[in-house]
Amino acid sequence: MDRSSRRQPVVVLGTIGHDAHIVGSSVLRIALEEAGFKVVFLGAVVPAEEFIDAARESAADAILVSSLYGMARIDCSDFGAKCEEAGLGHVKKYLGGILVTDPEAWDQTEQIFRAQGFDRVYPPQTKTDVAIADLKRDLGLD
Amino acid sequence: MDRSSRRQPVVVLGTIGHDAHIVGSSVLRIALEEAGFKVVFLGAVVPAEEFIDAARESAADAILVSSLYGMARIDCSDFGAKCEEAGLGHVKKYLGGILVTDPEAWDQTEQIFRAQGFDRVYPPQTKTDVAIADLKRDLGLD
Amino acid sequence: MTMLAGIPLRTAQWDWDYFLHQRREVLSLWPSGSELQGDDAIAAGVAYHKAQPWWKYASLRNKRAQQEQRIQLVPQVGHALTEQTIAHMQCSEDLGPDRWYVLTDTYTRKAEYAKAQDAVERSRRDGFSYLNGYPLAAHGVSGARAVNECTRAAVGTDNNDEDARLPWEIALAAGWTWGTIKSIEELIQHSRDFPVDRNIHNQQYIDRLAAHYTEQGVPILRRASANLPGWDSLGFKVTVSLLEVLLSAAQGVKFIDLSIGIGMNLVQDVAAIQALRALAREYLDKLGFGDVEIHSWTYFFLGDWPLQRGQMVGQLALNATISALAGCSGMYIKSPDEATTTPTGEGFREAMEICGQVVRLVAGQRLPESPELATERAMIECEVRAVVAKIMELGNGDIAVGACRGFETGVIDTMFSPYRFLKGKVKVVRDANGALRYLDPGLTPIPREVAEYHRECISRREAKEGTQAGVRWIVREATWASRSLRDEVAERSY
Amino acid sequence: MTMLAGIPLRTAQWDWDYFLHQRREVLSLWPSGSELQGDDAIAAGVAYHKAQPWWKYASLRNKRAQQEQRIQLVPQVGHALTEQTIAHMQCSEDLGPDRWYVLTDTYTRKAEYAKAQDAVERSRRDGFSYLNGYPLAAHGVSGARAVNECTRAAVGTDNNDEDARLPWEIALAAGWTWGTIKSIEELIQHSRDFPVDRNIHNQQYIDRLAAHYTEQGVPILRRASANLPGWDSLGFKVTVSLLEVLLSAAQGVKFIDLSIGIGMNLVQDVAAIQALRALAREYLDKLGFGDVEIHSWTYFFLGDWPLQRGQMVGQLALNATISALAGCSGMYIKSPDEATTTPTGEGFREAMEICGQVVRLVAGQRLPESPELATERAMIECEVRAVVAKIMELGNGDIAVGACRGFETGVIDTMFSPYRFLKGKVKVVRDANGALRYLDPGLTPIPREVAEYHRECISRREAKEGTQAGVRWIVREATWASRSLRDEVAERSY
Ligand code: B12
Ligand code: B12
Repeated sequence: MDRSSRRQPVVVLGTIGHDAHIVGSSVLRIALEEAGFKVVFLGAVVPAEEFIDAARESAADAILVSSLYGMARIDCSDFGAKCEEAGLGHVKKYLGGILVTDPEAWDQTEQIFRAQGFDRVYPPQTKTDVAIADLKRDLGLD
Repeated sequence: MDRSSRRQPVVVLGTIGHDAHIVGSSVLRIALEEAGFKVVFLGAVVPAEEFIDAARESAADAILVSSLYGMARIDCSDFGAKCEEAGLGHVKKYLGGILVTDPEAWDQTEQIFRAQGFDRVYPPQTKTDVAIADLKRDLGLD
Repeated sequence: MTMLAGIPLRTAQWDWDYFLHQRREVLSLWPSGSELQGDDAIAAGVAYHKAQPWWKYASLRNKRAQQEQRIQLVPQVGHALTEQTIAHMQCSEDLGPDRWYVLTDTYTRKAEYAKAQDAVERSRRDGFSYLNGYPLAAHGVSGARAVNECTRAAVGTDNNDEDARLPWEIALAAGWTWGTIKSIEELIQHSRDFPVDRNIHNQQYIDRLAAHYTEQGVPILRRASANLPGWDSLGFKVTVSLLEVLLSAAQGVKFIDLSIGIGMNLVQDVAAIQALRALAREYLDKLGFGDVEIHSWTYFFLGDWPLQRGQMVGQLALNATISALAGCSGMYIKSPDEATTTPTGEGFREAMEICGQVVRLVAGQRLPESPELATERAMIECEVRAVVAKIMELGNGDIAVGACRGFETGVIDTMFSPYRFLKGKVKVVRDANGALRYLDPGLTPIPREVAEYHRECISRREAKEGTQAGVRWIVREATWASRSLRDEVAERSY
Repeated sequence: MTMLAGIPLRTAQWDWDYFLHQRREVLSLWPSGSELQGDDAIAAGVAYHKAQPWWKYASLRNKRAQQEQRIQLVPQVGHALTEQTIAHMQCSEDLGPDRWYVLTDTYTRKAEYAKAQDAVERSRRDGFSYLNGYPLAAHGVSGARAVNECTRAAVGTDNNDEDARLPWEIALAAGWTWGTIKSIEELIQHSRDFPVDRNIHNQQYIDRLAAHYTEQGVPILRRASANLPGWDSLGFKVTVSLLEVLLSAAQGVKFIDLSIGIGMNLVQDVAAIQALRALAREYLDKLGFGDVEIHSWTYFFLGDWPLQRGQMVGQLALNATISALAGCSGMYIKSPDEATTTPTGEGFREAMEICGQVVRLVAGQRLPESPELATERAMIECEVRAVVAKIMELGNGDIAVGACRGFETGVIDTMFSPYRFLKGKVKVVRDANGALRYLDPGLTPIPREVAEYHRECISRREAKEGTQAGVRWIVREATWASRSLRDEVAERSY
C-alpha cells in the first residue's frame, strides 16, 4: 500500500474524568492536525465511555488521553479492559499530562498506568513531537 | 571575689590572615562592649601573631578570631600551639565566621579547628548573644 | 445539559426563609450535613467561632497586616485524609502562614460525595491520597475542626466548581473563617456544561450563609477571585472579579478580598490590581455597599510552570516580587512541586521561605506611578466599565441575570475553556514586553480604543520578530514560561 | 606602611617603553611569568586570541546580547586546582553562561605566589581546595588555557586587591578576554594598608596591557566595578565606578563595563545604574573618549545572605529581577551556597536556572520612568558630580592624583572598611523603604540638598518606628537580609 492511498490516520483526543485542564490537549490537537492526523477532539471533562464511543464511531487508530488534575488513577481504572470489551483492543492507547500525585519514581507511575491498559505513558511536559513520532512508529506510518 | 571588685574582662578580637571581612567582627565588637567586655579590636587583615601580641599586652581573657574568606585552615594552623608558646595556653580561644569551604558536615569542620587549638568553633551566622553567653560561662562571669 | 436551568435569579439578598428552605435540602445531600440541620446548628457554629482568638480570622488579619505593613502569605493544602492534610500543614507552622488555603477535591466540588467517600477509604487502605483535595463533606465537622485546630493560621476553603453549599456549611460550622466563592469564574474554568443560573444560585446560597454568620458577629471573609488561567486577559479577570464582588455584596457579605491571578508583566499586573480596587470601591459605593471592606490580593500565575527546580523557584520569587510591588495585602503562593505533583508540605515550606524572603526585602517598596502604569490602568478600567455596563444592560440592571445573558451572547468569553456554552472566540497573545493583549476580542464589547491599543502592542512584537500574530503564537505561549533553559541554549547558534 | 609610597602618578596613557620597563620586573615575580618575557610573547598571545571565535569575547557578546535583547548571566568559579575549576564550570556549560568570572585566591591577589603554590600542592595532596580562588600565577598559561578551552563562555578574571599585574599577563596570554580591574574599590574593600598610589599604578599597568591587546585587534573588555559592600551608599558606588572608568579610558581601554553592586531597593538601584551610565558617557565624551563603548551591569547584593536555602534563592531571584528591570546588559550572579561555603558548581547550576528563568520572563520589561526614579537619579548624579569635581580639584585636574588626595582628606570615605587610612566617618542606614541613606556623610562633599533629602527619608522611618537612627540601626541592618524568617515569626505576638 503506497502512501497516497493510505487513509488519513484518526486519533481521539481529550481530557478524562472531571478534569478541566484543556490547554495541553488543545496544543496537542493543533500539533496532531499539523502532522496530518484527523483528530476527534472531545475537549475536557470527558467520561472514559465517551472516549470509547468516539473511537468506535470514528474507527480510530489511537486514543490519546490527557489527565492533569491528579485523579487519573481513578479515572483510568480498567480503561484498557473497557476498550477491549468494546472491541478496541487493537487501538493504541496513550496517556499523558501530570499523572504523579504523591512524589514517586516515574517507573512506578508508568507501571501503574500500563497495568490499566495504556500502551504508552508520558511524564509531565512531554513535547508534542515526541508523542507524534511514537504514534507514527506505532501505527507504521513512517 | 564579689562582682564589683572583679576587673573588667578583656577580649582580643579581629579577622585573621588576609581576610578583609570586617562587618561581622565590627558587629561582635559592639555587642561585646555592650555586654561589659573591654575589647581590643584589631580590625581585619590581621596576622595570627598580632592577635597573640595583643592578648599578651592586654592580659586578655579570651581571643575571638573571625574568618570568612575560606582560608581559615591555613591562617589558623597551630594557633593553639603558638598561643601556648607565648604563655597564653589558659586564654580562651574562639573561632567563628564561615569556616567551611568545600561542603562538609559541620562536625568535621569543628573537629579540624578544635585540633588547631580553638576551645569553641562557631557555624556561620552565630548570633552574638550565643558567643557572649559562652564567654561568660567559660570565664566564670555569671 | 442546557446553559440555563430556568432558575429565577435576582441580585438581592435572599429572604432568610428562602435560604432555610434551600438549606434543608443541602444538608440532606450527605450524612455529614444532617448533624447541621436546624437553626441550633448555626448557633453552635457561631458560639464555636466566638471562642476563637482574633488571629483565626482572615478579615482581622487583613486589618492587622495592613497596620504592620506586612504582606500576607497563603500556602495551600488538600489531601484525601485529615491526617495527611494536617501533616502537610505542620511543615510550615513555624513559618507563620497567615491563612491556609484548603482546596477540596474534584468530587466534592461536583457534589459527588459518594465517590469522594470511596476515594477516602481507598486512600486509607493504600496509605496514598487518591484525591486532589480535602474532601470536606466526607470528613464532616469533626475532621474540619481537627484541621482548624492544628494551626494558628486562618483556615479557609476553595471548593466551588458547581456546588459548594454543603462543604461551606461544614467549614463555617467547624470554625473556618474564610473561603473562595465563585460562580462565573468556575464555569469558565472547571465545567463542561453546568447551567450558569444554577451556579450563580449556588453561589448566592453560600454568600447568604457567610453574611448570616457575619450578622451574628463572626467576620467571615469571602474571596472574590479571578484566578483565571495565566493566558487570559487582565481586563477579563478584573471584570469577573468585580462581578463576583457585586453578587456577594448583594447577599450581605461585608469582608471581601479581591484576587487577581497575575500574568507576570509587572506594569500590567499592578495596573489590573489597582484598577480592580478602584472599580470595586466605586461600584460598591454606588450600589449602596459602602460598608464593605475590600483588600487586594494576588494569586500566582495560573499558567505553565517549569519542571526544572531552579527555573521553578525563580518563577515563584518573581510572582512574589510582582505581588509585593503591587502593594497587595497578601498572595496565594505556589510550591516548587507545582509542575510535577500534588504540592507537598515540604514544598510549601520552601515556598514560604522563598516568598517570605522576597516579601520581607520588598516591604515598603512599590511600583511608582508612571505614565505607562496609568495608561495600562486606564485601558483596563475602560474595558471593564464597558463590559459591566453591557452586562447590566442585558440584565435590565440585574447583574446575575446579565451574567447569564453575557454567557449566551459572548459578552463574557475567553479562550481555552472546557465550558461548552462559551463562544470561545477570544484570542489573547503576549506583546513584546510579555503583556497580555487581545488579538481578537471576539464578541466581547471591548471599546475600540482598547482594542486598538492592544493591536498596536501586538504589531510592535510582530515587527520585532518578523512574524505574524496568530495561532502559532498562542501555541508557543502555552508553554512559554515552562520552556527549559537548556533547550533554549541548545538552539542558540553560539 | 604609609598611605602613599611616593610613586609619581599621572592620568594619561603610559609610554610603551615605560610599560615594557615595568613589565620585565612583573614577569620575573614568579616562574610562570618568565615564559612571557619579550615582545614575542605578546604577539603569540595576540595570535592565539585571533584564532578564537567571536563568542569567546565578552565585548562582542555584549553587542550581540544587546541586539537580541538578551540579558547575560555570569556565574563564578575559583578553586585551587585547574581540574577542580574545570569540573565546576562543566556543571553549567549546557545552560550557556555568557562569561565565567574566575576569581583568583587571596594569596595571588596579594602577589604572594609562593604561598599560593604551596596551597596548590597541599590541595593536590589532600584532594581539597585550600584556596578561595584560582591561583592564576601558580598554574600559568597552560593551566589558564585549559580553563579557557573547557567552555564556550568568555573567560575573565577578577584578581586585584593589591597587585594583579602578573595574573593579568597570564590571563591575556591564555586567551581570556576580559577582567575586572580595580584600585580604589580594592583598597576600600580588601586592604589594610597598601599604598593608594601604588595600587593605582598597578591598575594603570593592567589597563595599559589590555589597551595594547586591543590596539592589536583583540577587543579586551575591562570591567569597572563598584561592587562595594551592600551597606554602602549607591552614590558612593557610582563615584567609585566612574573614577575607575576614567582611569581606564586614559590608558586606552575601549570596552568598559560599568558594574554596580545592588542594594535591593528597586528604584534606587535602577537610578544608580542609570546615573552611572549617563555620567560615564558624559565624562568620557567630555574628556575625549567618545569611542569607548560602555555597558551597564549589576553585581548581586554584597551584604548578608541568609542561611536557609529557600530564603537564599528568594533573594537571588529578587536580585535578578531588579537587575533585569534596570535593563542592564548582564549580571554577576551568586549561588545558593553563598552564605555557607565556597560556591559549588552544582550551586551555580541552580543559580543559572533561577536567574535564567527570571531574566527570560522579565525580558523586555523595564521599570518605567517616574518622578520617584527621576528624583533618586538626580540625587545620585548631584552627589557624584560634587565628589568627582572635588577630586579633580584636589588633583589639579588629574584624577589619579586627586583620588590619592581624596583618601587623605576623607572625600573618599565609607563605613565597614579594613583600610586603615580611610577616615571611616561615614554612616549609612536604610530608610523605611529599604533605600540606603547617609545618616552621616562624614567629610565627603555631599551637596546639602542631597544630605537633606537623605535625612528626610531617614526621619520618615524614625517616625514610623518610633526609634532614632544610630549605631543600633547599623548593627541591625548588618544582618537584616539574612535574618531567619522562623525567628521573626517566633517574635510575633500572634
Ligand atoms: C493552568 C492550570 C489550571 C487551570 C486550567 C485551565 C484550563 N481550563 O485548562 C485552572 C486554574 C482552571 C486549574 C484548575 C485546577 N487545577 Co490546575 N493547573 C494548571 C497548571 C498551572 C498548568 C497546566 C497547563 O495548562 N499547562 C500548559 C499545557 C500546555 O501543558 P500540559 O497540559 O502539561 O500539556 C503538555 C504535555 O504534558 C503534553 N500532554 C498533555 N496531555 C497529554 C496526553 C498525551 C497522551 C500526550 C502524549 C501528551 C500530553 O502536551 C502538552 C505539550 O507540551 C498546572 C501546573 C503546571 N503544570 O504548571 C496545574 C495543575 C495541573 N492543577 C492542579 C490541580 C490540583 C487543579 C485543581 C484541582 C485545583 C487546584 N489545586 O488548583 C483544579 C482542577 C480543576 C478540574 N476540575 O480539573 C494540579 C494537579 C496535581 C496533580 N496532578 O497531582 C497541578 C499540577 C498544580 C499543582 N501542582 O497543584 N488548573
Ligand atoms: C560582604 C562580603 C564581602 C565584602 C566584605 C566587606 C568588608 N570589608 O567586610 C567584600 C565584597 C569586600 C568581600 C570580598 C571577598 N569575599 Co566575601 N562575602 C561577603 C558576604 C556577602 C557577607 C559577609 C558579611 O559581612 N556578613 C554580615 C556579617 C554581620 O556576618 P558575619 O561576618 O557572618 O558575622 C556574624 C557571625 O558569623 C558572627 N561571627 C563572625 N565572626 C565571628 C567570630 C567569633 C569568634 C564568633 C563567636 C562569632 C563570629 O558574628 C556576626 C553576628 O551575626 C559573604 C557571604 C555571606 N555570608 O552572605 C561573602 C563571603 C564571606 N566572601 C567570600 C569570598 C571568597 C570573598 C573574596 C575572596 C572574593 C569573592 N569571592 O567574593 C573576597 C575576599 C577579600 C578578602 N581579602 O578577604 C566567600 C568565602 C567562601 C568560604 N568561606 O569558603 C563568601 C562566603 C561568599 C561566597 N560563598 O563565595 N566579601
